[in-house]
Amino acid sequence: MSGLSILLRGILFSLIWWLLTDGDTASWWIGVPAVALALIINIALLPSSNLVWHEFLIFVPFFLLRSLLGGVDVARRAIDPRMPIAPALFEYPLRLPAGMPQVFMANTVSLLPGTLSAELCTNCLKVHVLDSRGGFLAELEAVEQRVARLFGTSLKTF
Amino acid sequence: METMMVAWMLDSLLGLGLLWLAWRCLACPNLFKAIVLFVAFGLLMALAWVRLEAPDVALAEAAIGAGLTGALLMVALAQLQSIETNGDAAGATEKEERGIRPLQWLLLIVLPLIATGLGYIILSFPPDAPGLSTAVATHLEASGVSNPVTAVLLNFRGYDTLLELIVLLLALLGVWSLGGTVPQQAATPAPLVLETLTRLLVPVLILTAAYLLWVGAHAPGGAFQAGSVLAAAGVLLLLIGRHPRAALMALPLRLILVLGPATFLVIAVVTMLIEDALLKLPPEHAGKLILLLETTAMLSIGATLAALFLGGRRHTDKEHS
Amino acid sequence: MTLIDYLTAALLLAGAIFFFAGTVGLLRFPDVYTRLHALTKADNVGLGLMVVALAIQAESWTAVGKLLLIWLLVMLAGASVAHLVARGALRRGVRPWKQ
Amino acid sequence: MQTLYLTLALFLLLTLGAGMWRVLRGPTAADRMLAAQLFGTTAVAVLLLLSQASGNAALRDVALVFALLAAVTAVAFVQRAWPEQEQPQETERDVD
Amino acid sequence: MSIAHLYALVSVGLISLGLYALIVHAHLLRKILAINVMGSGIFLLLVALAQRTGTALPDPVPHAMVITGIVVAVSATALALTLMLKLSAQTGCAELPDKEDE
Repeated sequence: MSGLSILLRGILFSLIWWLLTDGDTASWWIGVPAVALALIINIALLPSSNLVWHEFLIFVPFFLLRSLLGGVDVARRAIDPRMPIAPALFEYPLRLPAGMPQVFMANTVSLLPGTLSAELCTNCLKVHVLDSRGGFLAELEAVEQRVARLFGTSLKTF
Repeated sequence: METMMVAWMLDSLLGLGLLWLAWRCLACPNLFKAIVLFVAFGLLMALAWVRLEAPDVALAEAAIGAGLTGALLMVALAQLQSIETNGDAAGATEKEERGIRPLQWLLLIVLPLIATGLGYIILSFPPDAPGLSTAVATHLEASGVSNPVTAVLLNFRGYDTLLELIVLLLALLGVWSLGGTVPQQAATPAPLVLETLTRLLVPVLILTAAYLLWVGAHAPGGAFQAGSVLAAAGVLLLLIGRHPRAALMALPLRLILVLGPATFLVIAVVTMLIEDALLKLPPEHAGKLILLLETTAMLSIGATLAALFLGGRRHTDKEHS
Repeated sequence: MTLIDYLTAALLLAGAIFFFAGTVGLLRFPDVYTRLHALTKADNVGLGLMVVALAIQAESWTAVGKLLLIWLLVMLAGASVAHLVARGALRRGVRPWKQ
Repeated sequence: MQTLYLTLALFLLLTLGAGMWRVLRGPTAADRMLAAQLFGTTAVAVLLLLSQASGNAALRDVALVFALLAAVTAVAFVQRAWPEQEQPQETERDVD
Repeated sequence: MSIAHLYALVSVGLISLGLYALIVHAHLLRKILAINVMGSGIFLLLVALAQRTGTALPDPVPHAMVITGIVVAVSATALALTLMLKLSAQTGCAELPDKEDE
């Protein structure tokens, strides 16, 4: 694990502490040991992953917009008296490398319009779709591309 | 005026909701359903504490009700089912009730009487009864902290907290002395998404526990809430099958378990010798002493609650014998 | 009420509508998978709108950060639990509902 | 504004009450668990509203603890308490 | 009537419900739930009555007692659940023996 990534995590935890304590400088007496402990446990638990931080700036607005649309979509279907749903189960072949990128993809998919990840196997994601008539495949491919860029990897080609 | 009315409706709905949930939880035949209803009851209780201006209590209820109680009850039900082996956890039902028995008739007559009596007494209480709040407020200056609840817990009535830590320890000793009750099925390997969730949550739980410990000195929070949050981190790790190593389970765990009560006892003895009063903290050092007491109490409470969730000592037994 | 108050009120109301829709979905949808869709997505958006609304009113930047942290945690837990429940249901042979 | 915050909190509590129907009805254990999950998220929203209405920032910490621990009961259910066999026919019975 | 009284009355209801279920139900898990409901009722009573100070701030002493009470209640529940499991492992049934059945 690289020193830079440890430093970044340390900054992240310090930021959380700063938020929690409302920026009270007197709190660092406890804050420094707490952040150190959290960091040690975090490093012990979580393997390193190479996030490309500036890609976040592109990913976050995309994700917020799509998840908002996801909420609107499902709310509309729930309230509509005819309840227009045509659910289906679908296996999506993952081209992302195993580990964090795949988990990140699975969690993201569950918040996007009409898709819900139901099982993560080796290199395949079972997705439950709310409306099998829609173009969810293109959406999944787009998300996968973005996740790949976020983690600084490329998609496998078959 | 309108605000008052909405507040009244909110409180009435909350009260009715609590009663309804308690009734369904205790009356429905399906035990799994009863547990889910009890968890929901706990969440609603936390909202009730907020409405009663008791945010310290709400924090404790949130930490324990949302995390530990539900997990404890669910795991116990699953183990019960694996003992009885004739049903599944979700469809578990009690034996058929045999109609209303004489005892129940008696209860149905006596209990409303008791309830009416209690209700009458409560309504006849004077609307204002300062209780101990003025006494606490006048001595708050000397307590070392500015959150009155923490002042009561760790200074004014520190002996209560000491005894309570010992009670926790006794409960754990009770569980341990019963030994491993059920051959626990090997925990299924946690799915990757769950592993990741736990790994992300545990550091944040640690930071939050430390924050609650710190903030308890001047705002709602403190050792009990922090300890419960810490215990939740332990429970999560246990649930994904990360049991502590046997070496950790032996001496280090025991040391952490007794750290809180032991610190309390040492300070109690010292204050007895110097001030001639049990746990009477000298005002000039009270703030630091309370922080020390709270930190050790938090560690012990967290470890005890997590160990209670783990249950009998089968893991250590295996390693030692 | 100022313009900011109106904005807050609008966002809060929108959030409440999403919570309502989530509950409607939980009650109306035919199987556990579709209900998961409704709960996870609608409640996430509902809470998000409310967090944004309250963040406008917040007294400090750290308060805004704390609100966002709460939302982020709910989002993470919601997405993970949805996946875990769907996965468990699938493994236990709960068949998805089909028209 | 205070009235609005409290009214919305009241409204959210009412939707919770409606959601309880799913706990009672089931049909599967997972459905019951879902409704409990709904309770957690909605309680966070109610707490944030009450915090704003009363001007008590400490209630945000309660909401934070809720948000952090909402998953624990669900994880206990998924990992330990979920029976190996759900009755698949139950989902179909629920359709009509 | 004030908010304090409202919640105090709710607590009376909870205590009665819990007591009734504790006596009537045979299953031990249900008895444990009943005791917990009763306990919550008593906590609610304490905190509700602590509101009646006539000042802006409620009495902190009952609050402190209830916080310790909640933590003690959960550890007592853990102990009770272990006892229940032990009993049912011995007898095959999580109920106390009934006199009528003997």
